[in-house]
Order: sequence, then structure tokens, then C-alpha cells
Amino acid sequence: MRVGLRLFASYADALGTRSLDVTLADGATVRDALAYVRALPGASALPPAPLMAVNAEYAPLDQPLSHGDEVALIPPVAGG
Amino acid sequence: MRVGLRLFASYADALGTRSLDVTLADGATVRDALAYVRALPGASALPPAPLMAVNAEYAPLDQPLSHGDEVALIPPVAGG
Amino acid sequence: MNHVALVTEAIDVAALLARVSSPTVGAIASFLGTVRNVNDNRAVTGIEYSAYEEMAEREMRAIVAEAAAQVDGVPPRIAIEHRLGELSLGDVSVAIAVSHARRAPALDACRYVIEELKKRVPIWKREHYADGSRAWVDNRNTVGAVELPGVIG
Amino acid sequence: MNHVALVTEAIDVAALLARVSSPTVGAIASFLGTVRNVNDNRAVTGIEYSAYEEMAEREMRAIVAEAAAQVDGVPPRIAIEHRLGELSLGDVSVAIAVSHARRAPALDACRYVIEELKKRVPIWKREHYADGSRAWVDNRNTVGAVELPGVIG
Repeated sequence: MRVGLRLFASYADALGTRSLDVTLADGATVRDALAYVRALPGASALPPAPLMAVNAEYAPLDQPLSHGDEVALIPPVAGG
Repeated sequence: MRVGLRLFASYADALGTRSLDVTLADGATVRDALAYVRALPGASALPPAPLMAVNAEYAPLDQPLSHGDEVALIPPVAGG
Repeated sequence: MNHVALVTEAIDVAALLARVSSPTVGAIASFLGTVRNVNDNRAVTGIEYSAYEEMAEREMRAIVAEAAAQVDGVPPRIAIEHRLGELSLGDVSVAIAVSHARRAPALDACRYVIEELKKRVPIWKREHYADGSRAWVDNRNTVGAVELPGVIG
Repeated sequence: MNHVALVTEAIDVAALLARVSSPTVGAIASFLGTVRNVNDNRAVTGIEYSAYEEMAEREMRAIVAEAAAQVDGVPPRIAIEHRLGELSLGDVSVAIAVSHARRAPALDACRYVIEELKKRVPIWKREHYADGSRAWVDNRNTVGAVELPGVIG
């Protein structure tokens, strides 16, 4: 399946990109999407357990993904 | 000594006046000023123990008064 | 720097906020009291506020000093205006603005000021009702009543 | 009736307050976040805010619903705007306005919204310093840091 990955703020700077479309195996979870990102150049700057979101909602690592989902890594927030 | 008495809001309505100058015995306290007011027509509408102020500051009943003091009866407040 | 006033015209909320604004602050908490169209299930058409003015200003200044003393380090900036006279529905009766570098002291001080103001500041109101009658109302017998200071002496 | 928005122009605080005003409310609590000239002892000259916009709006709407659910009876009216883009010193970054018939629910809900917003809403800031450098800063490593949500999963 295809999913969209989104990166923001310091994570986008570290990896040099803000979004990419990737192919994951059927049955993939949020953990698999994160593993994909971890293999990219610059990913060593990511923390051990970044917060993740699926379709604009915080999501646990074992949440299954569906074709077309948007998966985001959420850096520590700074609103206010 | 002479002191000024001030009445406000529902107390002023009950007694039909907002201020009066009265003569009290030397050594008089806030309690004596209140006793003076209680003897006036309409004073039966006052509560048993109204809050009192001397010179724009809350004051206990046993506070001694001085010539020229301004003594006020403070109805339950309603600011805000 | 702090500001306390009784006013007879409409309170300019933006100007009050501007009084406590500064590049050194990161948070501004504010509270507005407004005239409601109902109280204790009676239809209210307006409110008339009056005060023992010298004492009300003195008590408000005392409350500001107490709120400032509760903050460690740089004190908050605090501005308070209370309106007197005839107010219509929706009018702002009281406005409090508090700024600080951090939000917790600003929020805490703003709340302290309105709670103490409702308990202690000698301001009174007479409500005007839809049936033409009027009544003195105080903060003990309204919804969300405050505990009044104990009788002194 | 409630209002949540991300904006790129200056926040109109008076308009936000007007959104929650009504003759049925007696209290309006508000909170403004503003750009400070110093953070962690570094001279700040400006801040650049960015967001995961769809998610930020969704989280803000969720926070509004949670705040409303905590009030018995008639829920508060809540309006929130957060600014994105380049902000200067003193600019308002976030504005929250909450109204209710009574003051306690308005003050409580206002505080709940800002505390949760600082923990959960995916908005980021990069500070610009007087020496020309820039750095991403988050709500854990600033004075008055918030507790972030635990890592999920």
C-alpha cells in the first residue's frame, strides 16, 4: 500500500524533506512507517520515540495503516 | 467630637440619607457610631452586624474614633 | 505601572490590555464582567452600579498589591477598571488585565483579583427588571455567590 | 458558535472577545500569548510559527469540546485563534476567549484550553536571536514548561 509521510519543524530540517509517498507492505503499522523514516539520511537526529499521527490524529505505534493514510511524525510542540 | 457618617445603597435607601455629621462623646468607638445610626428612623432594616469602615478602610467595632473621622456602614458588596 | 480606576463611560478593553502589554511579557490574562439579561430567573433590563469611591479604589489597590506579592520575582502588571452608573445588557461592568513573563502567574493573579474584588470592594448594584421594578442585589445571593468577609469586630 | 482558527495576520482580540459576548453571559475570561524579548536568557528578536494545520485545528476543536463537557448545564462559548508565520516582539501568538453565565466555568475553561493547547496542538516555533541565529524551541524547554503527553504506543 501507499502512504504519505509528513515531517515538520526540526524533523523536516533534519531529514531535508517535508513529505514523501512510500510503499509499505500490506498489514503495515505506524511502527513500520517510523522504521522507514529511521532508515533515511538524517534520521539519527530523531528522538528514540517520536509522537506519531495518522490522518491528523495522534496514533499508537501498533495502529494498522490503510492505503492512502497520511502518517506524520510530530516534534515536541511549541504552540501558545 | 464630630464624625461624618456615610450610608450607601440599600442602607441609604432605608435611612433616607447618605451622609450626616454627628457629635459623639470623646472616646467613642465604631460601635458607638453604629449605635447612633441604629437609633435613627428606618434603621430596623439594617442587618444585626453590618460591616463598618473608618476613613475608607474596614474597621472593627472596638476601633476608637478621632475627631473628623469618616465612618461608613458597608452593605453587602456587589461589584464585578 | 499598575492601574486602578472607577469610570463612568464604557470601558475600553483594548486600551486596558495595552496598558499591561510589553515585549517583556509572554502572557496576558483578562477577565470581563458583563451585564446579563437574567438573574435568579428574573428578566433583567439594566444595572445601576454605585460605590464608596475612595474606599473602592483603596481596596482595589490593596488587592493589586496582594496579587503582586504572591508572585516570586518580577511582579505581574495589573490593570483594573470598574464602571459605575447605568449599564445596559452586555455592557462590561469590570475589566481586569494581568500580564507576566509566564502564564501561570498571570492567570493566578487575574483570578485572585476578581475573587477578592467580588468579596471586598464596596461597589453596589441595583438591578432593573422587565416588570419595571428594581432591587439591590449582592454577591451573596447571586448564582456563584462569594463568601463575604466575616463581620469585623 | 465556538470558533477555532489558524491565522496569518494579526489577531483581532476585540473581534475574538465579541465572538463570545452576548447578553446571556456574565463573564468573559481570556488569555493572550505574546512574543517575549527574552527566552532562556537569550535576546529574542522574533518568532516563526508553523503547524500541521489540519491536525492543529482538529486538536483545538477537541480541546474546545473537552472544556465544554467539563461544565454542567449550558456550555461555555469558546473562541481560539493561533497565529502562524513571522511574528515580532509583542505580537499576539494565541488568543483564547471563553464566556459563560458565571465566572468560574469561564476562568476554568480558559485555563484548560491554554494548558492543553500547549501540550497537544501540533504547532512549532523557531526563535530568532539578536546574534542572527535561529533555534527550534518547544514547550518542554521553556520556563513554565508543560508536561508533554507520554509517548504513545
